[in-house]
Amino acid sequence: MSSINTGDVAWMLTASAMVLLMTPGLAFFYGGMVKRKNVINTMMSSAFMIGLGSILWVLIGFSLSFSGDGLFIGNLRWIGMNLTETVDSARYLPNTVTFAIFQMMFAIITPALISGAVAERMRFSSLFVFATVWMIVVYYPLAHMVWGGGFLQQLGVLDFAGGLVVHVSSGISALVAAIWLGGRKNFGKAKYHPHNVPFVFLGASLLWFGWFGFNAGSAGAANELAIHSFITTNTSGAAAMLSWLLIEKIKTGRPTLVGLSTGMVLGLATVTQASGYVPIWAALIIGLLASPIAYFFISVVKNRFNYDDSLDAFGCHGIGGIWGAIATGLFAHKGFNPVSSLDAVRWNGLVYGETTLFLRQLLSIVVTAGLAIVGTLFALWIAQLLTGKLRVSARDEDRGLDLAEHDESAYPAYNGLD
Amino acid sequence: MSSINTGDVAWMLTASAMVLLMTPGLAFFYGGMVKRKNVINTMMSSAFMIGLGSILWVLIGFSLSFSGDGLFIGNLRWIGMNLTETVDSARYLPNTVTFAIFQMMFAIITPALISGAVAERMRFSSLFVFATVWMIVVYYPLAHMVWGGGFLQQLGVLDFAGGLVVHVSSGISALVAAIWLGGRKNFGKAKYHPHNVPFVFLGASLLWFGWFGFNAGSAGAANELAIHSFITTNTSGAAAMLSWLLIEKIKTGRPTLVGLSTGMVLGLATVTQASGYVPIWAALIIGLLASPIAYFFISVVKNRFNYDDSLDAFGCHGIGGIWGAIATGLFAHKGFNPVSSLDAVRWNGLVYGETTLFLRQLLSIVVTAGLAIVGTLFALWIAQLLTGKLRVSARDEDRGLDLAEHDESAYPAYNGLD
Amino acid sequence: MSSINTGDVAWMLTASAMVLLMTPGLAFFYGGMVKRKNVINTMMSSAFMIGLGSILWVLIGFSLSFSGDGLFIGNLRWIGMNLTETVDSARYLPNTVTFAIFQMMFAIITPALISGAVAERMRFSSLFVFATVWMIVVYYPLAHMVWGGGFLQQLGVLDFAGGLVVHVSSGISALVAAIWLGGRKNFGKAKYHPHNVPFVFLGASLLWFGWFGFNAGSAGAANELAIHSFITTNTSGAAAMLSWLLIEKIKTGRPTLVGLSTGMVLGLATVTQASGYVPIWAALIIGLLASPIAYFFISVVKNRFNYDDSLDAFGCHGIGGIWGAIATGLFAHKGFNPVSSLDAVRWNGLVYGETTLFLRQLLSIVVTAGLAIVGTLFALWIAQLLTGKLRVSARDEDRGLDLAEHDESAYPAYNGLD
Amino acid sequence: MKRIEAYLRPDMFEPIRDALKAMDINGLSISQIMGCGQQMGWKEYVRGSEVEYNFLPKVKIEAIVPDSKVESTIEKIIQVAYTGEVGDGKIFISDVIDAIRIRTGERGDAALS
Amino acid sequence: MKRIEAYLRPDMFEPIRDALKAMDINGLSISQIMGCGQQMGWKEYVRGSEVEYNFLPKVKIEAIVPDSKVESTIEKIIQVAYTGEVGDGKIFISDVIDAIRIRTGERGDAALS
Amino acid sequence: MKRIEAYLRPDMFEPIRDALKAMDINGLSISQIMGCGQQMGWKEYVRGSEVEYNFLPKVKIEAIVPDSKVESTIEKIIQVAYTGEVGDGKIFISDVIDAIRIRTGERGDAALS
Ligand SMILES: Nc1ncnc2c1ncn2[C@@H]1O[C@H](COP(=O)(O)OP(=O)(O)O)[C@@H](O)[C@H]1O
Ligand SMILES: Nc1ncnc2c1ncn2[C@@H]1O[C@H](COP(=O)(O)OP(=O)(O)O)[C@@H](O)[C@H]1O
Ligand SMILES: Nc1ncnc2c1ncn2[C@@H]1O[C@H](COP(=O)(O)OP(=O)(O)O)[C@@H](O)[C@H]1O
Repeated sequence: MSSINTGDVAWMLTASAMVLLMTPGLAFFYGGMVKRKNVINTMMSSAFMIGLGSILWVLIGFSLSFSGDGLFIGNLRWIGMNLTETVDSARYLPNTVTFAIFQMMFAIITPALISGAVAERMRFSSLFVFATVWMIVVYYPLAHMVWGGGFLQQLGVLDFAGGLVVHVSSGISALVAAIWLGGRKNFGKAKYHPHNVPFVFLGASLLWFGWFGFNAGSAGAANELAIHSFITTNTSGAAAMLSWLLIEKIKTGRPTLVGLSTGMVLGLATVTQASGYVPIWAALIIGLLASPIAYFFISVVKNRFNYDDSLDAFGCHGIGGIWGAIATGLFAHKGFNPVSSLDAVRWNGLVYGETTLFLRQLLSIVVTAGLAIVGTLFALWIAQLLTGKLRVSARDEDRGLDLAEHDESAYPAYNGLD
Repeated sequence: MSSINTGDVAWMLTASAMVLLMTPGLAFFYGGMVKRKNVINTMMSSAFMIGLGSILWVLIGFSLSFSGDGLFIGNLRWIGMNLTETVDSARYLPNTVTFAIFQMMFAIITPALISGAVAERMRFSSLFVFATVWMIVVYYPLAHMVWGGGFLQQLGVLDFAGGLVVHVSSGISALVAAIWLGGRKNFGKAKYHPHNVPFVFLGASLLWFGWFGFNAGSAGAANELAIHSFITTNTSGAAAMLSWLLIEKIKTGRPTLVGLSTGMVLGLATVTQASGYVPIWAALIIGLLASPIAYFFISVVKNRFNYDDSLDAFGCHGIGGIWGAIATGLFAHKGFNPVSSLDAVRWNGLVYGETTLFLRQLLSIVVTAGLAIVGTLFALWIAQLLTGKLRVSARDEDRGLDLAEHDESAYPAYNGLD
Repeated sequence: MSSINTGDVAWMLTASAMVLLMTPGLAFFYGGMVKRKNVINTMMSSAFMIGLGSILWVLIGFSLSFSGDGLFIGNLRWIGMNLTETVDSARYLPNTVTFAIFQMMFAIITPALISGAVAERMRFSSLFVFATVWMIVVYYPLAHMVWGGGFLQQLGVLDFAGGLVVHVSSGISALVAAIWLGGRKNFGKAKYHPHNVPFVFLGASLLWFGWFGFNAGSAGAANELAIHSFITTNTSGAAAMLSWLLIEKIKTGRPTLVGLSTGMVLGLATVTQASGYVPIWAALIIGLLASPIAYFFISVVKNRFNYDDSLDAFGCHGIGGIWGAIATGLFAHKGFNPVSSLDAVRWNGLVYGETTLFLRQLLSIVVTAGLAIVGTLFALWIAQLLTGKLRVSARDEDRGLDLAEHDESAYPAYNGLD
Repeated sequence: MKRIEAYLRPDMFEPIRDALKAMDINGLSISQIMGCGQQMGWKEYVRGSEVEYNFLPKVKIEAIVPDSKVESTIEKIIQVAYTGEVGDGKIFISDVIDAIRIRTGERGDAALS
Repeated sequence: MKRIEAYLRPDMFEPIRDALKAMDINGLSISQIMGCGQQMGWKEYVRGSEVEYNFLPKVKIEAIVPDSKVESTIEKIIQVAYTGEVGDGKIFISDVIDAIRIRTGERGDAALS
Repeated sequence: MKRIEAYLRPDMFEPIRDALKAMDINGLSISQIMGCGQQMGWKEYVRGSEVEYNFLPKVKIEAIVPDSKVESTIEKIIQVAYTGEVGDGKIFISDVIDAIRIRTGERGDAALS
């Protein structure tokens, strides 16, 4: 009989499937927000990562991220998921292949998040190349550093479910890519509005559902830690939804469904890093503050600095992730892991009077941001080299990327009769 | 190592996530049914409960519902989920926090169900206040009475997964609220039709998916009871779908997708209370009868009495729930719980010749209805007090609540070009 | 206490719920592809199977498929799920009722797949009768032969999760039905295009999510086999998505979202049969080849032979399933089941130099195809007998089946204002 | 015969339709447009950024009527659509040379009856 | 030059388009409308309650043609759209004063060719 | 007064609207149509099978203006919409007999101002 714990496996397989569903969720979240002429392109910019991310992961990604004990990156011994002989089954819970599957889903969604910043103008082939390179130079090393035994993990930096690896990294990269590409043709003049708000909400809902897998699954088992992470996740998402609604109520008197959906995603993104390490009351605070912080960036700072982060990939994931990393340094507390020997929290957070963790968390943000900036520029450069130019022509921006890049329209019947 | 059963935890976390997804499912089920100018408002009226319901629950709801041993309501010892010291881990399976998470999802969706009865006319802020008060005066006490050790539970009343607590309570409250608010502006003259039938079906499908968590999760474990509840749930939903299609085939010759979706939801709502207590053949009967009973109420009784239950929240959940409560009194049978000491069924149902249970089930309907009526009137009164008026103006009804209340349109591109 | 393994039950209940969600997924996958006037009909043609398939299964299907030890079909001892006394709990894992639930979901989706071939012209009542008969004469016998102890299983034919039972059988039946019915009115002249591409993608995404339940659930437990099947499933789906995108890039320069979605589904359908038996690298090959093979059939062979398989039910599931059956004969390898006594693989595949399995796999395709052809013709004949004619009139094809068959339009607001 | 085109609030769609049917106007076509007149548009906020809509959704109701019915039709429309607020809409009248009913081949006023 | 407007069944969209293209009508505009004529609407049932649709979806095909082509265009449309059943639709003809092709600045009949 | 109808590329929607508002054209209606002129359609591929679209999405901008403003309005539209490529669109001018502002009952040119 099998020696693995069936309950843990059941939970981890379920969680993996739930996280997979987040990428289509993101496709709807983003796809609903763009103009009708860019829906196909925007959705594909998330969706293709299910293909690319999975295959890259199986071929080299898992090995580069989680094998060996390098400080910065793994080695190639597990290439092609070839781990039958070499695998140390106790290292990754509940079992190495399960862990690889679960982690694969994270690798899929991370570059998809970036696509929100370059929507409505980047060429699909350039994005394809960009994502490939970015995975290798940013994601795999970062996953290794934080979770695979690399130097950030050794420093005691905490990232329960990917605040750094997923959100800060993609958020900062999104900002860099948005600036590098420049704004959309009429940026500043044209006003953008979503073409299909129910799709935005559908996407946000699938994201929320999947996020339970994302965060509670990061316990690696169906144990108290997973349970705890589940409730902190939900609490933060809920709090951020309410605080976003409140901001809108105060500022314009009119709470919106796009706002509600944005708040949901923000609260979830923010608590990701902290969810297994902080008490429930802290999750409440983290979520409540997530919306005002991000709202300020999206509605004030973005306009001031005038970069075109089309769908607020930086505004949500970058800002949310950074706040989450700081919040982990503030509120983390030992003891939420039922097995104290496995507890990753070595020092309590700043609010309990200890500074070590807090400072290392700050350091980790800097390291992540540095890697993301350099890696993104490199990946963009390669993409430009291989595909000629990164943006579609101004004419094609007008026609829409759906026709220009894919010869397909999202709802042909609504234009073209039936 | 953890002493909890990982399989049970895996199932309960999964079930909780599935139940969470039901609230967005409901948003689509309801949102697809309204006019295009009221989509945002209708979806938000369900969606905001994810935020409000979660936070209220963590702060006071779980404590009021499940702590202590009052006859009518719990106490405040677990306020803020502060249960570390006081918790009796054997009381709620598989573990208190998991139970709290699972139950939270029920508390979220219940007031969302009510919103269907007041759609297309109630102000969002009034609904917000209403829902807050309603939770405290209706939901938490009722959950306590039925599941938290209160007097209905002590009487031996059976409610496996919320027929009383969720469906009867929300259905009756919906009726009261609909009558109190009065009909939509052109009610009786205008004919209402859904603006997006695929959304209705999408919502119903997500509801079905989540309902497995709802009902089978109510076993509190991954055991034979959960399995049994799973199959009775599916059987009743399927039977009600078929019987609705049959009614339409007979009455108009034309089965519809809205009908199919309504039948699905009806069958599921109806069997909720009974799913862990009745044999499979009884679930078949329960489902088969659910559609004709509700169809009669929706198409005949509603017109006769002329109240405007916009999206049939009472017609589906109220009527379905009451039929489910009666059916439980008819068909419940001891022995579906593998652990006989945990079997909640103290007497068999009426069809087996015992009357005790049946009468107590009838009593429980009366108690639930009474509480729902009084509580709803109180909550509406408070809402009116705090927000001035409960309804939007007639002019705003014409413009649509999306613009009037949220300054947002669901599909701006279809009006406003791109 | 229960003697069943809670982890296995948790996983199997979850997997069952996930597979159920595939049928609505299919409704969106198909529904998005048809004209706006046929959306309701197309969605209902999948959706009604949740009702019909469940009830038939509980009444007779499970018994006919899995009871007794006939060579070709089961017996009626478990009629009405009446298995309390007779059940041998070790025969089906993790427990007989759970197994019955899981298998039910397969029985639901299989006839729904066929509906894609007859979309936009077959009458709903005819389809209803057809599906009923088809279940009895094709599905239940085939499930018994392959999984219930019938002669194909005894021969050592491998079908991990339904390549034969689900995909080959529905695909071939789809082809037969499409030819029998004849093409749509303007077939050959009119050009068909999807009315809502995001719905196609939504459907494909729900299918992917559910497919993890479908394939990894077919392990019957939360064990290494489930884990292995999970990763081969994902790998093949991802590979086929990429290879479809590549084909489009080469042929037209324009990768599409319909193409991406089609590739996803193809890769998943193809690996179904093999997922628990082949190494990861083989899954990669299986997926990579799935798209070119199917693309060739859909874009060249279909046009050559001029049959109107409206939504490529044969092109995807038939061709995909056949390639999967062959691939299983090529790449299957002993030893992926952790319990070697339960390993269904008796001989390795052709690439390892053994021919026995390969030949038996070929034989199984022939048997399945034969049964599907005969059974489909019989079921069509009965449907014609009972419902008069199988197709709507030419006039009704013009008006659209939504009005003609259901008196309901999918998006009335987009035609009929609000 | 004349073409009467009225650009109205979307919520006038049903009352106007009923009123005209009651007056025995035998044919009517309705389409959805965006319009701007003296009525201003509205503002929405997307994540705190203002989005202005200068155009409002309107319905355009179009009826080709014999000369004899022009004034009564106009009066009826005004009567139903009048609220006195900005946004009540406008009516335009123009000439139509001929009408043909495809089914019967009737031409001119006969095609309208 | 004249404007020919035909209000037809939605399924006539493709055949008419092909027929007109074949006759060398160089420009054409199509829009989706709701219409009522002698053809009645239909009823739907939502949860057992009747919902009446008095308006049917129609397409409006609009071509501005030189005077010389008016009759032949009308004939063609009738020929394709005729089924003899209620709902075949109507055609209206009205005057157009001038036409301009933006790209070239051509005016009058030249702009139509 | 005259009706000016311009059939333009969809992306001209915003610039034209702004230009006309700037010229003090007080009313405007816009609708979405499908059109074909000299500009050809495009091809899409659905699962490797070609689907031809002969019609392109266009916007139709419609303004009823007093005779005095006709030429200036046309010029403005041409100026904004001109790119010199096929597909720039066309403008048609026709007569309108009367206009009525429902709110005030004004008629004729007064209703347009
Ligand atoms: N001159 C015009 N040309 C074309 N359409 C117009 C014109 N004036 C008004 N409209 C249409 O009529 C609608 C109603 O105009 P509105 O602003 O309500 O008129 P009022 O000035 O009486 O308030 C506008 O939204 C527009 O669609
Ligand atoms: N007098 C009219 N004014 C405007 N549109 C009309 C008029 N008569 C008919 N129509 C349009 O033509 C369409 C076709 O009319 P229909 O009922 O098919 O004509 P018939 O009377 O020949 O059956 C209608 O749906 C409507 O859109
Ligand atoms: N004769 C016509 N009748 C009706 N609409 C026309 C006519 N000619 C052109 N159009 C409309 O004008 C649009 C623009 O035509 P287009 O092909 O861009 O003109 P050009 O010939 O200058 O390239 C067309 O798509 C169509 O909607």
